[in-house]
Amino acid sequence: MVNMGPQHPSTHGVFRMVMAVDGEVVVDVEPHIGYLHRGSEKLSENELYVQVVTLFDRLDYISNLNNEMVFCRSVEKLMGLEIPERAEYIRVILCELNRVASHLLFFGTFGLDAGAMTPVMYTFREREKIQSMFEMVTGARMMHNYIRIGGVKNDVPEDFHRRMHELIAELRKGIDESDKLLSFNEIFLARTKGIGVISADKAINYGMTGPSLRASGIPMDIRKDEPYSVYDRFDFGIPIGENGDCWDRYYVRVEEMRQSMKIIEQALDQIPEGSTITPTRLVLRPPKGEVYVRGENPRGELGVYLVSDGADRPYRVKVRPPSFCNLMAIKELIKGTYVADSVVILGSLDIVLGEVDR
Amino acid sequence: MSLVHFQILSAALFSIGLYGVLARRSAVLILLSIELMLNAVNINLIAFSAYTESLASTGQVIAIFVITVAAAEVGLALAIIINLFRSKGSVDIDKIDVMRW
Amino acid sequence: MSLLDLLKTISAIMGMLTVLSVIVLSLTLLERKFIGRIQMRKGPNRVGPFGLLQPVADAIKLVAKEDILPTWVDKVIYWVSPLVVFIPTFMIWVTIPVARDVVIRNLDMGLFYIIAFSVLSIVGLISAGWASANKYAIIGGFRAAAQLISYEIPIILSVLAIAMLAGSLNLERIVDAQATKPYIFLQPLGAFLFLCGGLAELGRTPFDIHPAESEVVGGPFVEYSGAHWSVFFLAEYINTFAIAALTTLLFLGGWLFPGLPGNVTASGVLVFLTKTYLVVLVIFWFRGTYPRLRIDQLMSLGWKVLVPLGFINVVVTAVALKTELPEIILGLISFVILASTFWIISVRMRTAPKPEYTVRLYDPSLEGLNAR
Amino acid sequence: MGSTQESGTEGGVLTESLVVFLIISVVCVAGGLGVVFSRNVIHATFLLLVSLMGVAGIFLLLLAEFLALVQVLIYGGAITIVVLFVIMLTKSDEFESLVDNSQKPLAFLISIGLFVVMTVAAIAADNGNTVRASLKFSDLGHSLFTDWAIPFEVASLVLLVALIGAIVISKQGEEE
Repeated sequence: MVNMGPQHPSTHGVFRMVMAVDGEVVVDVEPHIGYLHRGSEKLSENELYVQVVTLFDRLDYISNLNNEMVFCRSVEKLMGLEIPERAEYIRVILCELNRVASHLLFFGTFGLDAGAMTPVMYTFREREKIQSMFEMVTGARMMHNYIRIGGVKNDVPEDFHRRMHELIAELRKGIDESDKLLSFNEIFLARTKGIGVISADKAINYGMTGPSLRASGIPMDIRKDEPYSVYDRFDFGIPIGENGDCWDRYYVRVEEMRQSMKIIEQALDQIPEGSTITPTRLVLRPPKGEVYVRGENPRGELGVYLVSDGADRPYRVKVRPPSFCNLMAIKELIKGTYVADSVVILGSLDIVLGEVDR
Repeated sequence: MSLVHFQILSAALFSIGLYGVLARRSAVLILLSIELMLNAVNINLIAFSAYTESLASTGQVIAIFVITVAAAEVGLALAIIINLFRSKGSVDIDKIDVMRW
Repeated sequence: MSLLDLLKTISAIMGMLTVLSVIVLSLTLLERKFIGRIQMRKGPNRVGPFGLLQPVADAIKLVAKEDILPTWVDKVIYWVSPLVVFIPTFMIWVTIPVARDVVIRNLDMGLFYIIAFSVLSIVGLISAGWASANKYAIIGGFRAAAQLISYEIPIILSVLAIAMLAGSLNLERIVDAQATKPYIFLQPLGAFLFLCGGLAELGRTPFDIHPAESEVVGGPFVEYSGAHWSVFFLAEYINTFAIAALTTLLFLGGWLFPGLPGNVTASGVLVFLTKTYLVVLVIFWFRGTYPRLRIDQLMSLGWKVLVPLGFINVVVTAVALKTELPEIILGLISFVILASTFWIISVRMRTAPKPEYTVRLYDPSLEGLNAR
Repeated sequence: MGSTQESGTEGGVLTESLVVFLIISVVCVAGGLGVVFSRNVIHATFLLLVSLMGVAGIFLLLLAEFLALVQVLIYGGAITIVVLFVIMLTKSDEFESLVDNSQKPLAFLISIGLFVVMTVAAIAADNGNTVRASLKFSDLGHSLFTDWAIPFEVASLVLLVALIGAIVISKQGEEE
């Protein structure tokens, strides 16, 4: 019986697994969550709509902008609000950039889980560039509160295009470099190929979404299936894996970064001039009703179920967090593997505890 | 320092080992005591070979064989102990003195 | 043994301890700087010029740190274990020559002595793991024991082949035998086995399974802190240096270098240290680039690849010596075996279809959208 | 354990080496007593290791360097660790309170008696034999592979059989 966590370097936050081990083999595992519970959903019911956006920043603290976007879209849908095109493009660009940043973080920590200490330095260097880009645009490195109901907070700086193109070029180089360093390393392959395999059916039954599901060979991506915002105007592919093992889950994300950059480049070319926000009142009172809006987060489908009773605060906000649903498969995945594998498997699911525990 | 010193030391170690074999209950501890006795024998062997010109290599070679056999014996004995533990849930010699179970 | 001899021995041992400590300090700095460079960082650069005093600051911090004694530990074993690990690592330096006659005592059975004593430190690791009364520590201790015992065998086998070539276990004579050709040219396979086994003995990447931070959080050392942890740390780095030194002595010709006088102590020491530090850099380089193996993969690599290779190596060497094959052919055979091993491993690792196709792009325009 | 071995190699003058001998003997016997009286199995194993390292020192005093190293390698490196493995696998902590059985007094008497008998016999037979023959490492190897070649092969066969047997026995238990 080994207790891994809540404070353990490989649990990516305060996650706790109680594993029953026989020698080095894990015979049973019991995940314990809730160490980071902050009552975000309940808190939302007591905040103005514009304030709730800041709470969503703190859900999945690696992909803040994606969260903001989903919540704003849900309110906009409820109110029937039209958003300026320029704002949509800015949103898409920043969200995709955020996706790249999130996957870069995954890349590094996954390497660390497998015992390689260098990739994390490489990817953090790239991620740092993205963070400073965010800082330039939104004014904050992580908790941006940039995407607002009705658009985005402000327009992008003047030299945004030039700097974005530079950044993309640098990122391309950096990702290729890290990819070369880790992806086809024999030891890395041995550690991840065929480990933690989950079949497509099982993955669906567990409610997995995002890269973890696509690694099992199912091309489900909300950006394609149910195109929101302006995603239908871009030409991009969905990387899918074949075996549903750790390596596939890893490499799907690497490929996804490349696709995201492709989207960003197209968006930069297409972006129109114009205003960036539809003016709304500070205290929003959406009409009575309920909506469910979902968006493709770096980790999978983030769904927001919003109920309004016509007041200035939401009646109920229910979040469907991708990490939480992906984490459900952990018991199935880890049972029967080695202790060392359990770390890699947990890493390959790429969970963020802020989102799991809310 | 003469031969008799080594013999007394050897006798002491041997007696200690014997006591351990007779008085201990855990199979592992008995095994450890047997190792002590084997080493007492080795001391004697090497001491005699060192003090006797004509036996110079013989004692040492036999000691090598003793160590070999000791290693083999430990491996086998421990395998038996593990097997015993699996089937009986105990390594207490006094509990497994029945011939069949 | 007169009093003077005793004093001499003691002063030699103290001198060796000092020199080794300085070497360890230099190694820690070197490792951090080197890996920093690999990772495009600067490494320590605040304490002293270019961070040169960083190891000293680290040492002071370690000694001044509180030594935590967890409640459930077995106190005696817990305190003794670091020493059990440290003493053998220190004792093998008694017979490692740095240059001709620069050695405390040149034993005829030098190599055997080194192997026998390096095994002892395993006991220290497993007892440290057990005494810590911590599950991670126990797992780490077990891993250490299994790993270190297994990898002792390839090391012994590769050393055996060297001893057969040189006709001696005396390290000085082994170096002398390499006057015209370092053994790495005759025994590339042996050198690979030795370095591989050595890395596993040290518990360094890619074989750092017992202290694996992401799994067992430091393994046997998880509960240790302060001065006692620093003893483990010291032992690890002395061992690293010892393996590098042995690689230098056994395969790279020790203090000999073409064109330099082998009998002059100063140049000998210089050549030896240069070679050894280069090997150490290679070891650090592995750490910077490789992930970690899993314990069962490590064991199967050890028993299914390295041990048979070791036997093949010994047999090939014996046959070559008996039939008096030209040395170049021995080297070629050894190299071919090594290369084919690498080839087989890399092929087996990539039995999966070409990696480019494993993750393919899904284009929804070709198939129905919700194909599931 | 280390320093005693180092000084042991010096053994030339009788009185000094006698002192060294006494020190090592005390280590050996104390370790041995610890093995049979310790209440903790793990402690007993470590004390056995101490005792056996002392025996290695004795071998050095007897100028059998090769055997001393073999002793360190086999007992220190292999046997102790295997024993520790088994102890931890069989969770023998349950024996802390009942390590000794009812034969204790009798066993004590027998051991003391045996020790007295052997000591008396040794002293009685002592003919002041002080000729000390040292053996060269290469001579040992030579005689091992010529005069003793067949026993040597038999011994290696024994080891192999024991190895296979150990694997088979422990595998059998697993299947049940």
